[in-house]
Amino acid sequence: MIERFDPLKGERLRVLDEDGQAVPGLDPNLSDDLLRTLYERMVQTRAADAKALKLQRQGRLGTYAPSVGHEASQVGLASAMSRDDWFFPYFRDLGTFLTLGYPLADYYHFWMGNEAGLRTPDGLNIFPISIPVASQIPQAVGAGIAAKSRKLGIAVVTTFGDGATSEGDFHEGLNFAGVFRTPNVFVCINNQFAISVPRSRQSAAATLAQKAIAYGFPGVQVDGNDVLAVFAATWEALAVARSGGGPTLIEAYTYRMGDHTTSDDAARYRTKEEVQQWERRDPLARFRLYLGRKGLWDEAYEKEVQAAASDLVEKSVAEAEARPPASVDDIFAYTYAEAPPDLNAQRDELKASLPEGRR
Amino acid sequence: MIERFDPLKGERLRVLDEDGQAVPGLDPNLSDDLLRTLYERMVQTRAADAKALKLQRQGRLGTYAPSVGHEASQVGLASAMSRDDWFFPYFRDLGTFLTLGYPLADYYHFWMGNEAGLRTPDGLNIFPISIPVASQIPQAVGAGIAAKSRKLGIAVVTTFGDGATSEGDFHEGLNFAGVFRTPNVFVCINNQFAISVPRSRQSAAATLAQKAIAYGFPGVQVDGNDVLAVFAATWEALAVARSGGGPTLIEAYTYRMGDHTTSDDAARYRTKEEVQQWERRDPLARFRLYLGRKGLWDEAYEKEVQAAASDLVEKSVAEAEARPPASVDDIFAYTYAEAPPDLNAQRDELKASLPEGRR
Amino acid sequence: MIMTMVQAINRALAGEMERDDRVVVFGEDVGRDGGVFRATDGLFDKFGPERVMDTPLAESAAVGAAIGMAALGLRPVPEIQFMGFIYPAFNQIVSHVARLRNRTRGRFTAPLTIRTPYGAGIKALEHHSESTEALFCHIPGLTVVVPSSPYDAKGLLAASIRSDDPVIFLEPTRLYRAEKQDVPEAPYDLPLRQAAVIREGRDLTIVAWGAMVPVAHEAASAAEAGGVSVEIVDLRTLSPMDRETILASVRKTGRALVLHEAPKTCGLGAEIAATIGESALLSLKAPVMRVTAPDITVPLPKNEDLYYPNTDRVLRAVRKLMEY
Amino acid sequence: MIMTMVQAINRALAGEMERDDRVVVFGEDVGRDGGVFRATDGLFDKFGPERVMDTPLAESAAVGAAIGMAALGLRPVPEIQFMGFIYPAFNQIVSHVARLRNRTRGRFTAPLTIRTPYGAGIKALEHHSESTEALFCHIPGLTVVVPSSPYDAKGLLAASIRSDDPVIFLEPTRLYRAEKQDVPEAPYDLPLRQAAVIREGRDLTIVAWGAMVPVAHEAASAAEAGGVSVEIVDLRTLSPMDRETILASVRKTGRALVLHEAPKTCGLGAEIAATIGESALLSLKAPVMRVTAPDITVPLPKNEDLYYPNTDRVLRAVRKLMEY
Ligand SMILES: Cc1ncc(C[n+]2csc(CCOP(=O)(O)OP(=O)(O)O)c2C)c(N)n1
Ligand SMILES: Cc1ncc(C[n+]2csc(CCOP(=O)(O)OP(=O)(O)O)c2C)c(N)n1
Ligand SMILES: [Mg+2]
Ligand SMILES: [Mg+2]
Repeated sequence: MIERFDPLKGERLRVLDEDGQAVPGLDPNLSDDLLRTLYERMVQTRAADAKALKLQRQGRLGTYAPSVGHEASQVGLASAMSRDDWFFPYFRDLGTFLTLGYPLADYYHFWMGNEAGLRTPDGLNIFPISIPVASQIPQAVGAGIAAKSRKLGIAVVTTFGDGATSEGDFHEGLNFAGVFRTPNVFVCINNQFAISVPRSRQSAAATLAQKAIAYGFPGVQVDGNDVLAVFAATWEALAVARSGGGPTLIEAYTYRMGDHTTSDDAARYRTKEEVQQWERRDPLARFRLYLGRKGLWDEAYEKEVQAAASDLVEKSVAEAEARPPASVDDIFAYTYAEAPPDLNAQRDELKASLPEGRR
Repeated sequence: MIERFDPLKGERLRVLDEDGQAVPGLDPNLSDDLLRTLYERMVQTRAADAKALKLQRQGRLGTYAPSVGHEASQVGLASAMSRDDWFFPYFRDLGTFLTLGYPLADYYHFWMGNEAGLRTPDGLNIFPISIPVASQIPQAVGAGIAAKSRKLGIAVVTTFGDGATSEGDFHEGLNFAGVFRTPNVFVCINNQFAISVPRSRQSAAATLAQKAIAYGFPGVQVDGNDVLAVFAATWEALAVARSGGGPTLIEAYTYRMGDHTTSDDAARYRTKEEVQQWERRDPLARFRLYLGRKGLWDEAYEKEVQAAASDLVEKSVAEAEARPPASVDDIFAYTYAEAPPDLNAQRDELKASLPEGRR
Repeated sequence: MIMTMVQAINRALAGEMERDDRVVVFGEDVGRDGGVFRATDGLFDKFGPERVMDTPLAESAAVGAAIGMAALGLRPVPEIQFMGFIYPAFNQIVSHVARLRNRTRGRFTAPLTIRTPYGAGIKALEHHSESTEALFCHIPGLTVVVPSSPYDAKGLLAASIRSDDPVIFLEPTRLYRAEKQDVPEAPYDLPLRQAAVIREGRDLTIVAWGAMVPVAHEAASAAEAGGVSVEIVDLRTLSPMDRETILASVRKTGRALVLHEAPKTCGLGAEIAATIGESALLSLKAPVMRVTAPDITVPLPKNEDLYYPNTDRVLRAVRKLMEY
Repeated sequence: MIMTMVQAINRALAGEMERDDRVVVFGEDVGRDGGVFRATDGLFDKFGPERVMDTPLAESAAVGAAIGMAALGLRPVPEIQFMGFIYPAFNQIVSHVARLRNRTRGRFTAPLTIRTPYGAGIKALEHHSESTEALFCHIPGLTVVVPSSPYDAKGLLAASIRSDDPVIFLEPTRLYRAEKQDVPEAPYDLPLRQAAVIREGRDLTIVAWGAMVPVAHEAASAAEAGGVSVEIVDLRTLSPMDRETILASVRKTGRALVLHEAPKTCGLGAEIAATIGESALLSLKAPVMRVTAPDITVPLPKNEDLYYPNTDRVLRAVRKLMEY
């Protein structure tokens, strides 16, 4: 399917039109269960995101990068993955984390300013959130090289923004992937902005998907507000990757509905009209229309889903906030496998300088 | 012309076939004078290169990266430039330097291990040789940004190898150039190897020229052993650049006839047969055939040209070797515009520790 | 005019751009957005897109491009959004910016000023609290400057931009809006390579810079109340270092404490302590003490206060030194 | 078996790859070519292209990929062709390699060994003579190792590869083929984080590592002839540093000289001098002296001998210390 959409011809893969009608021949015909799960994850993501913003305003959570608008991309790509696949995220990946089973309490815990939140639970193949833009990409490729040489039959997914495509690490990583023909799937979340810099000033390439041509493997642009399109493209790219067909670059064309982070004011660099235009393409609304057509959605179901999401969110906040703060021991213990004596001395000295309660 | 050769279709611009016959319609029809100048520069380049290798074996020159085989690419691209254009070289650029008027004595002086050789004579717009692979590319783009904003109406040329296309700096630089639509011409000297790593393991892209698609500007592959093809492509790209049309990527498809450097032994990683195949495509021999057909070449002329080249080379060696070694003052003087007192103290201390003759 | 440090920096940029039309400002979000800390606020509207350029997200290209711009006669002032994101440009800085003058024997130079916010204390995200100034001080050819007040920030930034040497100009985020000060409207510069004795004292010298200067002040006042007279040297230019001012102070007081928020090992405090040991050993009444962050990665916001030195830790060291 | 250092390194790699099939070697030209110094000679033929990988020319990707390989259970040993080309990978090293364990509270680690030839003295090209070890010593989480003999090289490299911490393994090019030594065939490791007193003496301690160790030896022998008994501490692991061994030696001799080929300011010598000043001040009969390269860029081959310390310069310093 991917091959049928040539980014050089301006073609973009879309399954659902803006009214939630599936393009004949492209609907992946997922089971009702899976469709509902997709929807529920998107709702959870939006609820958890809104909560994070609220917590930030209340001073209960630090600077935060909201995911609103990205739900279809995040949930779509993560839902296509299997449990053995690996994921190398960036910093705006709430829906991906939730879908892959990362505890929301941990996600919050990280954004509340505690390293413990980055400790992926055992059994989950999720690398920690990466803040230095694009730096996770070569790491994902290294995982792909290892997966291939160890013949694990798995794929490795990594996400990043449109801005990330300008960094050297994007290029070096994808070029390695092409040469080693690794089982990588690169998902670029093109949300039209890197903080204030619009997509058009990030690269003169007409699409980001066409950058794959530089690396000798396929690239495809998909509608990032269409969960089925993102799911379908990722699913196919994963299958190719796992079977030795090499990497794929997927550009999920979407929009950052919120500010870059809670420290940003997007009104400084973009118009209300633009935002409103994208509001009309809300990924949840569109999918709801599709579900409605299929008889899978009604008001009662919506209430149920919202309530469950709200439940999850509240429980996770409570859990995160109930955790003890990191101790001095904790901030020293993981510098080396075994701390050298000097470091232990520094730790003890620091402790001695602190009031009892803070040690 | 560039647009007529699509790298995605495997098309390569070539003016002269292997017998030195010009493809009808592509011959740039240069003046006899210019044609002879091109040839003479190529001969000089080869002679100067051979001499450097000899000096190295005699211990009179340090580790050296030979240019043999690259004469058509180097002389072709440099001959298309005008005196106001800027050049950002890499480390294998002998013919380019010679053609642009850089004193051969200085070039030798650098490779003999003295910084003074990197001091471009006033009036020449040649940045110093760059050893860290690809790092000169963003610098060239910065010059392009300045040339554009200062409306200088000039172009900026930079060269680099096939290996350089894998570095982050290649990508970041070309992407900047696309966004700022700078007057840059990027010439990739694809000589099939980065030390021992063959082109096929450097990138899975079928051509390096197609990497330009990632940056939204044209890329073209030219026969790098055909001085007229390189000249014509560079000429056109320069004209586009100077008139505000933006950057171009030129891939000069050629072969490194020598070892990577005098520390390298290419026999470890490539076959004699391969080298012999390329010997048959010698850029000088091919151009000689073309000149012969035009009645511009005969044995007498050849002798003259060789003698002149040999003259230049011997005089330049003598000049370089006659220069005094750098003094202690010299190696300290250019760290800052004005040395801080500590540094002067370090200099004086070093001098005090040295025998008279070495200060 | 009364202003914060970030405003003073903004005024310095505007002032230098007015004085000298070769000065150009660029980086991620410095244009329309005015910079994530608003340091370049208003410059885009005032000087236009050719002198205030939003760049793609690529630090190595930004610094590399600055070198090429300088070659064609501009005076580039690139911004790196946070010091934690300067590392992708490290190769350009170390292999080119620092040594261009030397490797071309003066034919080409890199009169550029790389501005970057640095340091902990604003509860920012991971990688947003770096203070690795010592790395740059180890590289010959670079000048490293850190202001500790709005007045100094304006004058030192102007001097940096006017300097013919490349400058790494580090702006302590914690002080961006911490304190206001009267700052002259007209452009002025302050000498580089000169430390300032910003508080005179008899018993002990504290050497500090950036966000540690207010901590030194607080500690000095508290110590004074306890009868210990503290002198403070604000380094201002970290490299090349004004060793004479440090040594003169320590020769007078006989005791020295270096205060920095970078990890201890191989921090700039080591160089200062070594310098004092080398040239003022016989004046020392006690070992030079270093009060620094421990040798760990900066903790995330919840625990960053455990990381950088505070007044308490300085006072403990002062007591130790006095009791030695 | 009698062998050079580069052969010992080759044997260490082969030995570890045999012992542990998770060990993989990769980098520019390490495969078919066997590395530009032949350090990986024969490994490609022996272990095949999946364990000995020629990579594209991209240092950041090589180090970044190593992190991902480690996540999937490999023990990566990337080679950076020369230390002067490690800077493009600096971001991966500082922002990720060094802190992966800490930022994931131990869930993920980076048990990788980055090998790179370093230092001046072989009349190599520009950027091929770097010795910026101090930069890495300032980064918490990294282990920095430098051997000074074939025997140590083999044992320390094996230990580095076996270590669960990331190691920057610096190989002094000047010693690659300078001296041969009897090195056991069987794999063995030497303890990291332990300096070695490689020559005992009474009057003065020289702390050195890598290519400066032979210089220290020569100077010590010459000094001995002049009646000065010199002890030499070979640091071997530069970070975390074995301060105890240094301090014990200096407490005994009362005089210390640090010898390194990196520029003086903020070099590792500063840290060592500061440490001695902090913890052995009262044992000192003279200031700690640093004999180092000056604060300039390494000159091109014609003048590199002016750069790094030689026996003469060390002896001058020894005399100064003894006469203090
Ligand atoms: C190397 C690096 N440079 C700069 C930053 C600061 N920064 C954080 S996010 C961001 C923009 C990222 O844009 P994009 O990649 O499009 O992702 P988005 O935030 O839009 O999801 C910048 C410049 C960083 N985190 N890392
Ligand atoms: C950043 C960097 N990494 C490694 C090297 C070592 N090195 C020097 S030349 C070279 C290969 C360059 O190949 P290519 O770009 O194709 O140019 P060529 O030598 O073939 O002309 C390498 C790896 C370097 N100089 N710079
Ligand atoms: Mg974006
Ligand atoms: Mg090549």
